[in-house]
Amino acid sequence: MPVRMGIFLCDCGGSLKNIDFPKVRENLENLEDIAFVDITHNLCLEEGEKAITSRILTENINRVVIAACSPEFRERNFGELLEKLRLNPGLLSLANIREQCSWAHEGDVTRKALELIMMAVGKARLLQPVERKEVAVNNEVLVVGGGFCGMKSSLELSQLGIRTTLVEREPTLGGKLKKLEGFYSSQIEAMIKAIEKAENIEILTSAEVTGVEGKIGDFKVRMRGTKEILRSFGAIVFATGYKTEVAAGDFPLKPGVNIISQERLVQLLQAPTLEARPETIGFIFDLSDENPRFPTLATLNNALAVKQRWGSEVYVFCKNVKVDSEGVEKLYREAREDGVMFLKFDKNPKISADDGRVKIDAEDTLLGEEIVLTCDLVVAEEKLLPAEGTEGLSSLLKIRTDSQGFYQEENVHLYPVSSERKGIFFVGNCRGDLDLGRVLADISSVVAKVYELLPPGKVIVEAERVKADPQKCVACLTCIRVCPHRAVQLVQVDSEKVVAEISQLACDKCGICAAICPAKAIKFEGYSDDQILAQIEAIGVS
Amino acid sequence: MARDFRETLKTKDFIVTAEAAPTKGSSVERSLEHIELLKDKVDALNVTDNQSSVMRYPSVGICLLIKEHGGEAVLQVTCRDRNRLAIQADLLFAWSRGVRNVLCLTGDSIDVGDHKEAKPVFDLESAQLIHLVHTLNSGKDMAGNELNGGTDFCIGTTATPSADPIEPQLVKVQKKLEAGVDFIQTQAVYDLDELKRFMEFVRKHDQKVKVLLGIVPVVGAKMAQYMNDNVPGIFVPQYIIDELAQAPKGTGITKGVEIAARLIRKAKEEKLCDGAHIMFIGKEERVPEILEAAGLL
Amino acid sequence: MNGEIIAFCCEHSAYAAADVVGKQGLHYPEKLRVIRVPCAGRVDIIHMLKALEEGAAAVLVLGCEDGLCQHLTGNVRAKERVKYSETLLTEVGIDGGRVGMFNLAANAPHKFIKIINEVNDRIKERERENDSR
Amino acid sequence: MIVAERKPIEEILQMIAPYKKVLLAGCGTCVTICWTGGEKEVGILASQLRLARGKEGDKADTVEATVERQCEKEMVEELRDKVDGVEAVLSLACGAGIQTIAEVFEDKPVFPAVNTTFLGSPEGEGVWLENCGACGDCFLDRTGGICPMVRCAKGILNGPCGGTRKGGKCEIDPDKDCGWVLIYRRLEKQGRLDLMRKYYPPKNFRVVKRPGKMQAIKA
Repeated sequence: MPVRMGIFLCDCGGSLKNIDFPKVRENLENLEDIAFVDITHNLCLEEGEKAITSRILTENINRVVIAACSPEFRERNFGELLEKLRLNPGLLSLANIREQCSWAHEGDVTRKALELIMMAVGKARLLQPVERKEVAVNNEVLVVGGGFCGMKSSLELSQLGIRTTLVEREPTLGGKLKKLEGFYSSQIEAMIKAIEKAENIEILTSAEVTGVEGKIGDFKVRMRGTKEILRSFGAIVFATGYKTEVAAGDFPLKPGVNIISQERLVQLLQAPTLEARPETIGFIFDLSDENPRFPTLATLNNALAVKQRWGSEVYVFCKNVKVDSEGVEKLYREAREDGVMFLKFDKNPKISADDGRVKIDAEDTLLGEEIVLTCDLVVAEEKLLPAEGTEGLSSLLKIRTDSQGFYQEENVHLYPVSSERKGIFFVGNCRGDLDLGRVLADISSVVAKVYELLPPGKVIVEAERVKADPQKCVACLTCIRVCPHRAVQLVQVDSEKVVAEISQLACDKCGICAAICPAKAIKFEGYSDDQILAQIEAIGVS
Repeated sequence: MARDFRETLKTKDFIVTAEAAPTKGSSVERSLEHIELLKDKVDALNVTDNQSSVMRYPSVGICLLIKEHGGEAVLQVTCRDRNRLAIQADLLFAWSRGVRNVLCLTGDSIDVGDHKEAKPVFDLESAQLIHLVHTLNSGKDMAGNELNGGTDFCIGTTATPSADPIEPQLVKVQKKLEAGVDFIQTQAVYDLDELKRFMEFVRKHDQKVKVLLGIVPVVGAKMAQYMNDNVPGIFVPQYIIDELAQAPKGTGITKGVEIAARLIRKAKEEKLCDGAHIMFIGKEERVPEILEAAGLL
Repeated sequence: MNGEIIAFCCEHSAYAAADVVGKQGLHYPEKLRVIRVPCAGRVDIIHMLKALEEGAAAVLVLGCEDGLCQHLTGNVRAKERVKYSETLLTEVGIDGGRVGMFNLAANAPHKFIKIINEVNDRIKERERENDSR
Repeated sequence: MIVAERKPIEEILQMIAPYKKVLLAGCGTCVTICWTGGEKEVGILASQLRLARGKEGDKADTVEATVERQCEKEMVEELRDKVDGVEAVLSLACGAGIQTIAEVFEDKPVFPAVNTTFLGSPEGEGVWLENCGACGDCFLDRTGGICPMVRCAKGILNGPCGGTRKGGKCEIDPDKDCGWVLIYRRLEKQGRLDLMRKYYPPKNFRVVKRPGKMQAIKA
């Protein structure tokens, strides 16, 4: 079908004074495949919509160029309008004559505006409709990790009516918070009960994810528990948490009977009987400058618990207590009020063995004097590290980790919970050192994202926005290797030729594959080579 | 008149050989000086074959000079520059002119030398070359033809006891031993424990073969580092580099000589091997100092 | 074409930054022509070469800041391609400085202006050099 | 697959200097896969040539075409119309493709734009590794599937040379593995080191009589 193009020029309510619209129209009207050029005043208002509608209904055009404000504002609306008028939104080409022309320059910019429109016209001539179709997706979500974060995510998803499977490596749910004394563990118990009651949450304990294939809407997940399970999920939420380790490198003495971890301390606290009540207990943190949030919370919580349970002398050696997390300030005050002593140091204290006890020799920066304390028990500083198996899982998922081995870099576009692979999410401490407030924010965020990507029912996708031409594809695997979103896979066509196929659901429309394809087999409709070159060729022609 | 090297190998307790590198060019005066200086101090002079893939006066030419001047020569033959026809022909020539000993090597890569664009031959490699010499010794050529006069070469080869990993090297050494060699001359070894381990391996497979410890004196910390980075098969341990670095300025050579002599003396005293082969390339005139310091003169 | 500057702008960063320039009533040289791309990684070598063939004075690829590409490697690949285009130009005696890659965020209109101005200044300088020759 | 590298541009410019209109012929098979001579590279080279010649005021006219396999006469035949319209052909195919196009269009000067370097396979994104020397006498059964003829810089049988670098790297390049160390490790893993301990006589270099020609059994 020959190109028949309608052009709408919007003068933004007559405010774009440095463009001579009639002159622009005059120049465009002479082009052969132009059906009409309309000057309108407010395409963003109802009158604009009416103007477009009446013209499209009567003129039988098959390309639309709109010269107006930045596509940021109306591109989507114009597309929807076209669709309503039974014109494929893929046939729309925009020229940004406001932000990037009229507003960006002083003086008359008629020539430039005309040129920007000519670029859009050049592109429009080559546009092809992009078919949209409904695809069936699996809306079930797999949540990996049965700690606070995984459980809360599952609960919130289930409340939206999304079927969820919660898989946990350990025999019971609960994770790390269950092991904290006091307030947190009671909350966790309540949560476990709620999950067990929820009808649309399936719990798999003592099970691990061993393989993930496929893509959003249909991840084939292999899990190993008492038996091998292969199931399909629409999305996967990883809430695999973290582990802590005594910061051995920073600690001069090896952990043992007298120098213990937070976890060991909790075991002692929970033990029904205690061999000998420690008279003096020292907590040390901040030896390294990392000062992670979660261990800070644990230290304060446990120092207070020790004080309340055993009534020991409790000293906390620190540089600077990070109280920016939710509830931590309160915890800190409570600890102080209950008699926990905080001693601040600048230079790392000397720690030495002293006849079965541990001597801490520190210079208190507030008092300005040296303090020597002999403790029965020292609870060592802990580092926050990625949970066991994070590395294996990340290579299994082909997802990057940051320099410390946590999932998810702080990429502004993916922040906070998305990953480079659509449908795979990371929440909570498996993506770094977060406090409870931030973890809760992650959870709301992931629930919203899952709902947005996989709403109940079918999902509409652009069937072939980015497409590998099976005739031209030589199956060199380049696109498969370079796709940052793992959206390409090899498929067989006509039961013989093997070619690359791009999943429109998993594809994030970056065009990296189209640029790198050595056979020029991948076309990104709207940003194809010829459409880009047509814009280049239109420059300076007017 | 020097003794037949094969005899020396059989009878002498601690055998000493030295390397003579041919010059680049047709003038052989310097080589002659070295021959005169060393021919009576060592049991044989061993002549390299386009060493480090740098084109030079031919090995066989210097071997003939050594013979003419009453020394005993070991002809080095590499597989890099000649195919099986050329190697056989050259060996027949050498034998006919009195060269009795041949050291079989694969040869360095063309890439490390001064004619990097040349076509590498490597029609054969060292194990196959050893077989080839045995074939000539039996009066036949490789194609099975009877020769009008064969050879009876005493055969040697090389090994790298310091290689990392060592296991693949030992597989190769075993093959060479099985092919049959009279002596092995090692690449430079600075760690005598490595030599010990190597000897254990050799003796497991061959009780008769004589093993000569390869000695490459290093005359400065920088040189040692350079050798580690650039010379194939050489691994100078850090303690030697440190020792050299601590030597006062200008005494590098003396220090290098001292370390070399120390290694030889120890190897001899503790009967770690059957002899030593000294490669003091470009400083051949200082070899007697090493011999003296090692108590071999 | 007549000495225009062509800038392939990633819609997540540079394109938005260019919009902000207009919104704030700031300015850059009129000879800039922006071509919107979904990611700097979409821009291929041939696009840059063709733009120069058509007579562009300079071709820029403007993408997200390092490590912040929405598509992870798009801006890194773009940088590599710009570098390769530079080589291809230098090989045939054309100033490789006529192609360039810059990283900026969507909220960096001043950086956007600075980049374009600097490129424009270089073009002018080159023109002067050529004139005096 | 066949791996090739583009020739230096000066060499190409010199070859086509006398011709105004040139066809750049790509090949859709091996050289496409190794990013050297597919449609994309044809486009880039054509543009580079136009820029280079345009600068000299000698505007080059380029025609671009890529066929599925340039080593097939019938497929090259598709180019006839385009070849008729140009003065010379610049082929981005491997040596086999270049010779086929030269044979099909006997009267036309045909020039190579690439150097065919080796037979290999991808090691990762954009990296290809030589792993077959097309020697005509496959040895891989004895070496755990690693070819000593090309994975070893010297192409020797019977084990490594004495030049192996620390960590099992090659004498000539610390970035490359010693082929024989790889073979050793593979065979060790499989418990088949006996294969490496065997002596292998010199290789038969007469297996393929040059020029090579193969006649498949006609069914």
